[in-house]
Amino acid sequence: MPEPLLAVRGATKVYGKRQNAVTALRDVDLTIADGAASITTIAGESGSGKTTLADAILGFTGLTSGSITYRGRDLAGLSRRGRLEYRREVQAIFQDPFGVYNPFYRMRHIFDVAVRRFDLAPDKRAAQRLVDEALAVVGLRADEVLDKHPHQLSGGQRQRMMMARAYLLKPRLIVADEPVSMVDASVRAMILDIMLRLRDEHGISFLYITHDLSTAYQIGDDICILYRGEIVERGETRAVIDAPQHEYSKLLIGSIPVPDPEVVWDLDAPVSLTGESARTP
Amino acid sequence: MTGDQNVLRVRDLRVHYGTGRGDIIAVNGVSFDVRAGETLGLVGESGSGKSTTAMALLRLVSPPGRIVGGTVMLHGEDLLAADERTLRRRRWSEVSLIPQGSMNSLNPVLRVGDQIVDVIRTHEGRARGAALTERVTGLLETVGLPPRVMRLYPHELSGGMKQRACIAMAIALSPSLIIADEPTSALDVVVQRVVARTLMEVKDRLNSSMILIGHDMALQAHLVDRIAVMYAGNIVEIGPVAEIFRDPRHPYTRHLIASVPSIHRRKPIVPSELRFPDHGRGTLLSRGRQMSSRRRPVDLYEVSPGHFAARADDETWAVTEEDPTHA
Amino acid sequence: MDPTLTRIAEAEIEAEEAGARPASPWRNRKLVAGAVIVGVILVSTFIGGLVWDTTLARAATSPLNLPPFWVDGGSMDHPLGTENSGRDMLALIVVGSPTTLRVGLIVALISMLVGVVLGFLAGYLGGAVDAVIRILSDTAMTIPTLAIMIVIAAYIPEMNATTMALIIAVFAWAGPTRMIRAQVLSMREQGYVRMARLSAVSDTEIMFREMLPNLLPYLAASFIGGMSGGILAAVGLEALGLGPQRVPTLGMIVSQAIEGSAILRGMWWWWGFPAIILMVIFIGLFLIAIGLDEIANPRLRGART
Amino acid sequence: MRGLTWGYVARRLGMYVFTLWLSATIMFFIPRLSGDPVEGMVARITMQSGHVAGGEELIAAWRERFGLDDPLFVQYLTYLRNMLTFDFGYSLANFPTEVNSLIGRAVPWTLGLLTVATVLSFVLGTVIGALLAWRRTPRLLRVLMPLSLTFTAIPFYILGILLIYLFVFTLRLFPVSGGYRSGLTPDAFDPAFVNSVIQHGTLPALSIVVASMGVWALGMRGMMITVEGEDYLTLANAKGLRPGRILFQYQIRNAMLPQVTALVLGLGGLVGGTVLVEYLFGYPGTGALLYQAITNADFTLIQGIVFILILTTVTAVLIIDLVYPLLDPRITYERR
Repeated sequence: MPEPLLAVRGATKVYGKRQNAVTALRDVDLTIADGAASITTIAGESGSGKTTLADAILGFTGLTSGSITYRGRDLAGLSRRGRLEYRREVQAIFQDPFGVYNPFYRMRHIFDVAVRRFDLAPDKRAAQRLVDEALAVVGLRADEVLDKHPHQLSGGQRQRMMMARAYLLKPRLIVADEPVSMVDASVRAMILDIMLRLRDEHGISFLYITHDLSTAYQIGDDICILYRGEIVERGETRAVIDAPQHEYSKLLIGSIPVPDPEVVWDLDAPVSLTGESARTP
Repeated sequence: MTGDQNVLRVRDLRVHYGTGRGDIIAVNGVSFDVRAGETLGLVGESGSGKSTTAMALLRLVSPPGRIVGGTVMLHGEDLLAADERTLRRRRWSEVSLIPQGSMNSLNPVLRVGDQIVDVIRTHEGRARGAALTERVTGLLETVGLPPRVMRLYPHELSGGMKQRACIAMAIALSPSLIIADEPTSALDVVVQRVVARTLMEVKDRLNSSMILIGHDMALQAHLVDRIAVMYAGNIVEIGPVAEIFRDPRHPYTRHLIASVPSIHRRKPIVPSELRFPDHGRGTLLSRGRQMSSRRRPVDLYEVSPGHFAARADDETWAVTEEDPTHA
Repeated sequence: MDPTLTRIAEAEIEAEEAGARPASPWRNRKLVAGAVIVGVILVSTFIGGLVWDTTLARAATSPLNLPPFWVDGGSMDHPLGTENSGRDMLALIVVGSPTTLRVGLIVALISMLVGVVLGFLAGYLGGAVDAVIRILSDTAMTIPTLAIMIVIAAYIPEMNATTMALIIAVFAWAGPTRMIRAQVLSMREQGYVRMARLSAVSDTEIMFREMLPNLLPYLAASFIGGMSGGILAAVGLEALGLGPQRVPTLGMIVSQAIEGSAILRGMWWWWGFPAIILMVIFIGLFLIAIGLDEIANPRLRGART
Repeated sequence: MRGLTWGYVARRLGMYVFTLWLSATIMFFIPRLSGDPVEGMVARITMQSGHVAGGEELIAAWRERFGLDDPLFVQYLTYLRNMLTFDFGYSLANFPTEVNSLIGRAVPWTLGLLTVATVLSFVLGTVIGALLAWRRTPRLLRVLMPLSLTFTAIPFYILGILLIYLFVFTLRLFPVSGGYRSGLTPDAFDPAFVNSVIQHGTLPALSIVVASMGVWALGMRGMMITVEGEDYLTLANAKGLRPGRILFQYQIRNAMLPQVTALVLGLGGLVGGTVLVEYLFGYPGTGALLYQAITNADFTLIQGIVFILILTTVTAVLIIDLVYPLLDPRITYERR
């Protein structure tokens, strides 16, 4: 049996100590196969631990227990060289298409840094060719965007630039942390389309982290539903959404409005699982 | 449309954002009515001017924005022409607001109860302590919050609770019109459904009208009676919600409906952008010529009774794959 | 308000005011006025040192208690008069002004450097390092540091301007540290820092190439704050007679004038000239500080009074 | 329990004790860093005034008095005990007067001046700052007020000199120096004495108020503008509240919070400035006493005064910090 691309085993993350301890992730297992590229969705609401999981995979935060292996090698034991390789092959795009750009620099900066740190090109011209190609994949032209400052671009352009940067590194996996939750509907379609094309034409897998099941339904292959740090249901996306088994999955899916006034949205369905309570000490 | 049924009549409302190089048109001569007891959805993407329109109704446009023209007739009285005192009296008692992002909309140093009491005292004069407490408790109960919330500070509430506290405050004076500016967009889906239910319940109970601003067509489909679609400061289509979804006329409306992903039907993703150069975002009027170079509002034609749309045979409404960039 | 439209409008305003980004700080009138004031003082004392005999700043080189030349009894030999130990006022000022400015510069430089190092350590590393630095800087901020400086200065047998500046600098780091720590803490959460880490950028490079440039307005503000704070503290020590003994500074001249009852003897030129120059320096630095503040917080700029 | 929590109080008290201990320790070690503290001090005075009468005996007396021949940690412990019990010993220059009685006489003056000046400047500055940012402020005020802020840049001490020159020397409106007219007996119920105290205190207080007011005004103005952009202010306007209510309960209450923090951080500077102003005006507070102590090389007196000054400031900061959660209900949640 071939090694999976990425394997998360028994991932547990506890913040704080003793009585203040908050468990963000509990014994999470997750595998992304190495064969054909796929889009795996991690769905959950705020506080479900989905961002913690993304951060752990990206190496921004450590796990309290459990392991993450990339093509059979544990992240914790990677050499300096191994880490650099992992960085290159596992990239990310984020929710906020504004904050990811350093306001001090022009847009070109994020490409320059990537080219330099990963030694992608022998000279400037080669680098420019790579950047041009990456921008073409997301439908942007270098002379329109590179020498602008972040605030001079639209949200859609910024989000696409972020995808171009990820693509530039020719990664195997992109962790997409809520990439469409802060953009307009039209931009959303564009981003989802790029994700599909990267999967189908360039063989890049995605770990798509979202609270929005409907976009997952549109583009996702597998799905894991995360609730209070635990995966409560997993399977093929359409199978899970069409016939959810776990109570929480049912609640979550039942809460999504359908874009059709003829369909009755059951506002009165029970909401027992999310007992809201005042945050008093 | 018969005038008597209308709670609110907006005509040719214009809002500009002033910049050093001239004005940006935020709202370009918008006209619409809100009927008694109905919910009007105002939808559009960011920069479409929907929130600015809502704030202009209350004359709350903050600099660099300013209202440059139009009338906002509330029960036959023009709010834009009203003096400060009258305006202040009409605010909240007649038109209340459920703000966008209630996270920062509550004063962090006042207890939730006191912020509700504030509007009651201001508009109805002094009230007795016990009766007042009972009334506030009742309001909180209406939106499904326990009485103790009254004595809590905003930071002690979760997002959903804060939004419900804002709803309780909005209905405190039984206004005839409630403006809800993306009231659920910051909430998780499950909480969103609960808050949406609360919103509809209180609206029905008061029999007031509501303007529900949003970008989520799916949500609008279930909550509003009529929809007005805004693009670049113009209403490009307006009509009963079922009509609009069944027979959207304007390409932008079609585009908005098409771009909502569904959990029941997997459809191909069509990345597309509309470009409307003449009224595009961030159109600048050059300095000193703001008044003379006003743009004409978009003309609407009647598709069917009560359903109006802008003419879209104009070439500029072509669907392109380009992303609109502001000049 | 519609955030997109507001942003467009703000961007337009910015473009209008500054032409391009990053906004040129020299567009701010207060900043320019302040810089010109401080610059003029620097240049004129420099020129003064070339054209005027600075040895006249030594005691008993001139007649005593002469008024300025335009007052009865004054002479062009000593245009700004002399004081009661036979020192020429113009020479004193020519020698004293740069010394005073030097004290300010040393304090500003040291406090800013220490602030950058400690602020980044605390903000970026967090944990115990942060706790220690935070507690120490909070402590240093709340005690009247002049009091402790007095104790130190009182035990230094021979004070010179540099020593005094160093003593002041020891207590001037807390403000910049606190400010930079707060900025680093908020920057650490910024998307662009995560992005840099994704590009395998090292911690030092993140600190200096990603974060530091965004701190420039704050660093400039802290430098100016350090300068005026340093000169202020120096004037305080000097007022109590704890300043440098051999080289005159502006504060020391004023202090000696007060000691010599210059006010009651009507010798206004003795305390007046150095005091005016001190005030002009402070006002210049103040204007620069306000200007920088407006650059760092564009909202203040929009609401001109 | 909202507002004050025990954890918060305990943390603040911990900081309080730590700050006092640290300052006391610094003051203990500083004189000993450069070798023999007594010789350093005497050398300085010799430099300044050329000669110290009975220098040798003085040094010997000091050594004995402070047990400078004991091991360092014994000295340190003794010192800490003395500080804890406010036992600062005898004044060296005014033997056999106790340091405590000298400070005791001076402290009420300083406290009075400092409190009056701080409260005045803080309140005035905050009000001016609020008015500067308020849309309904008359134009005239908006033009005039920034001018007064220019004084902010000028140190208390220099401003004091200008005030003396103007009001004492030129206009002869106020007495030259001291805390009250000589010949009067301090008696809080004697109108003549009270009147004289006010006359003598006006200029010192004025120089502190005028010079520090602008800081509060600028800070307040900035915060008012920041708060103006907040959503809760928009909502307050939408609620149709009266302008006064919005100004005070919504805008000022929120803008005030950073002001209070600024006050905490600025107190140390105010105390330092007050000391200088007192010295300048010959005010009978700690400032003049401190100057005297420095010129007399009065080791014990300096130590006593400085410790009391630090204690005063740190205590004031503690009090403000304990009141702060009542103003801002969020504060005790910060560390979660």
